[in-house]
Amino acid sequence: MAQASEDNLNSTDAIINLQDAIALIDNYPALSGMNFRLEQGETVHIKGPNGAGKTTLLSLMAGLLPLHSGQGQVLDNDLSDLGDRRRIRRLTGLLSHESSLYDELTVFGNLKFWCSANKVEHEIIDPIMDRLGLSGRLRNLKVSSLSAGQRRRTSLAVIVCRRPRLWLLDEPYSGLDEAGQNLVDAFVQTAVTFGASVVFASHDSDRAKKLASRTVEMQGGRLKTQKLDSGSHKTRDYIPIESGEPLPDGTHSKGGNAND
Amino acid sequence: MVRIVKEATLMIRDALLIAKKDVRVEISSRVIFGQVLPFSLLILILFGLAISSDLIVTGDAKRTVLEQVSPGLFWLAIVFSSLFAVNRSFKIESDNGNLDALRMAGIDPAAIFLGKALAISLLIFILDLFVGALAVVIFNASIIDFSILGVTVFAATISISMSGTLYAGITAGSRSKDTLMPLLLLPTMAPMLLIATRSTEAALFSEDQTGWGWPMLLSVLAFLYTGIGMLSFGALMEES
Amino acid sequence: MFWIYTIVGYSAAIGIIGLYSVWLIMRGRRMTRKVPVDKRRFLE
Amino acid sequence: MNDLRTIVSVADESEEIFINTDNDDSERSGPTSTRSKSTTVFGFLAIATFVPLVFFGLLVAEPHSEQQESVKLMFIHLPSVLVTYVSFFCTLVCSILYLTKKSKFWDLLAGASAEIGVLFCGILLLSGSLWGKPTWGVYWQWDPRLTSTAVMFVMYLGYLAVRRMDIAAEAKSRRAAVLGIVSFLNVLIVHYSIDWWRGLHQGRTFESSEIKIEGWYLFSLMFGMLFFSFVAIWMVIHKFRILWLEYQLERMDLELAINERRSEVNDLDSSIDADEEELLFGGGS
Repeated sequence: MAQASEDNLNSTDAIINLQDAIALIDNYPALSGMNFRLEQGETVHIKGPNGAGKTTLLSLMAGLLPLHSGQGQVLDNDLSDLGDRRRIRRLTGLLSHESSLYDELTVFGNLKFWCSANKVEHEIIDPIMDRLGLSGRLRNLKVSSLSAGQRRRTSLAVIVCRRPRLWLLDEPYSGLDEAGQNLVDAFVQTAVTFGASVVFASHDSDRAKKLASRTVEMQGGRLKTQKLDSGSHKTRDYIPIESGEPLPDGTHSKGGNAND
Repeated sequence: MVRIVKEATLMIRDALLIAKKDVRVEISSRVIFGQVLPFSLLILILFGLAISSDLIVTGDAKRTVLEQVSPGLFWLAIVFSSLFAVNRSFKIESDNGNLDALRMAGIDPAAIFLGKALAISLLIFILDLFVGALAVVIFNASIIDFSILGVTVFAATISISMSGTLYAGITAGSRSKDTLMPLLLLPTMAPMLLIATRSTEAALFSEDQTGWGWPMLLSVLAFLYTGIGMLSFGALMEES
Repeated sequence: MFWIYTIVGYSAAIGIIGLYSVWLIMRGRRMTRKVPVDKRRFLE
Repeated sequence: MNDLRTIVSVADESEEIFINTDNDDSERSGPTSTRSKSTTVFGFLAIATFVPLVFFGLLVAEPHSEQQESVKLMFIHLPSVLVTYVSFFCTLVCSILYLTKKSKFWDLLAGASAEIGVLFCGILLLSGSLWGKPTWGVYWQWDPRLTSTAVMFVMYLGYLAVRRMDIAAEAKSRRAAVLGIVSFLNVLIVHYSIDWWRGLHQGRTFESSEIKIEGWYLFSLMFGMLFFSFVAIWMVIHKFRILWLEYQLERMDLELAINERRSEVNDLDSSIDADEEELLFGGGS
């Protein structure tokens, strides 16, 4: 790990560097050789069709998944090392499609628990709840009785409380109303000015385009290197260059099972 | 050295945090007390229906069959209920992907294990009290030695919940966990059931001259499973 | 009449061992055919 | 890649027996079964010890004064005890080695020996209760050994079920390894707790009817031990190879899946043409 991180520091200040990363979800190669680089302070929008591997990519970068093969560094930590992955998790905020909330606890109870679990002072909770419109009536309501959008905002509040260096947001706008979506944008932009970097996956292209400094398109578990003509449905005739390309020998697919 | 102490206190702090949270979830949802407790009381009553209440003579004492086997029935009821308690405890973590969130928070797997197991222990301990009270009433049992009974109930509850949490960790994330977990857990609980039953018999009938032997053995098991669980939970929780 | 138990025991044991062995051989053959030649050499 | 190298190096060191499949088949076509020189030898040895086991055990050995013919069950009962415990102990050792060395070799060997252990545990229980009926008058005694064996049987059935669990392969191997260790500990706990329980109340069942193992008994028992050991070794090697082939197949499938995944094209056509309109929304005939 030490060596990898030194190389990293010397060469660039990349926050994330993935090379030919393959990651499995229940033995299925959800990521099939992903290359990705994220510089400090960037806001990158990941787009792609359903099942392109966006969620897996975010989990991998959060340190929750092991690499099956390939290389990856996140925040100067190596993804193929378990101890490093644990460090990555603490520095990263992942807003996944699941709420990560306890349905039976109140909004405030959930925030209090997650702040304690993340070793964050409780003073931060109230201002964040205010800011996300969770104070007042909602504060002492059970999460199970919240609407999808309110839940989403509570999950977001947990991420904000953690003050992560790297924000990983999976469909941050889903279920949110116009105001909520604007709020997400505002949080992301402010976090970036305070030195955070952001990767988010979204199908809301218009909104994402405004927020993101760069857009990356995924397909089949890796980068879609060549862009299709927009608005064309005739993708059936289109064969991407990669598909005919043989696997580079012994690099990804023959890599045995992932041992750390 | 200082680092180890620091990590240990942090671990215990996290464990207590998780345990407190689980208890709070239970207070708010009342699944254990609203559903599992009535279930275990019902098991006792069904045992009463299924087993004859003829008088039998053991040694110089004359008891009903039901009274004679009441310690075993009590612990059977607790063992079955504990399956539900363990299941419930892990369901609240898996429902919304909270286990991943706990890992994201950098909580030591040993702390997750200890926290879940402590909360389950507390809940099963309260089940013990209610089920035990009903057993005393309907099986007409009389307690002779309260201290042995107390230690027995405490140690048995700890070992049941520790082993339960360990096996829930082994099957976590699998779609077949609801059926697989009891298959793994019940044979493991066989010695606990046996020892706890003997020990309770000693407290109830005090014919057994072993006295403190059984509760001590049970305490050893409780420590053993706590240790195994804390050591192995890291391997079980990672990248499931 | 005790020999009945012996005969039943022996035939059961031998039956179980025999059936399992046959199953192992059959399955081994089937699996070996499924795997390309260069991967058939075990642990190579 | 690394993993593979570890497997080979580990294999080179200790487990020569598992690797060499120098069949009669030509080099080009490769082996067509999991047979090899070593398994042929073990198979031959098994048959060679089976014949004297049946001959001496069933025909030559004289019936016991009390138990008569049923005493001859001993020649399959005691060997299956040995094989069962050795298999489960092997699972324990392999599980520990898997957790330390992280090589798939040990994981597969643990799985293979556990399955053979369960098989012989079944034979053990069966022959035990068949022996029990004429000896004790009942098929089942609540004897510590019987009870703990039954619990052990179920416990390792659970272990095998965990090995078939539907989670990520590596996590599954790791959990199976933990379970392989804990299960063996449990066997000890179950055994000693029941032993102590019965020990306090009554003498051991087996000691009441002492059988002197000597002469033809000893001779037959020796062949029983040899036969069961050779068969078990033969089975473990074959089972291991099957598991190994399954593992190879899994990896090939994964390679294929990665290739397929890479060539995935987003070809969802979002326009609905006239034919489809009729098919999807046309309603009745």
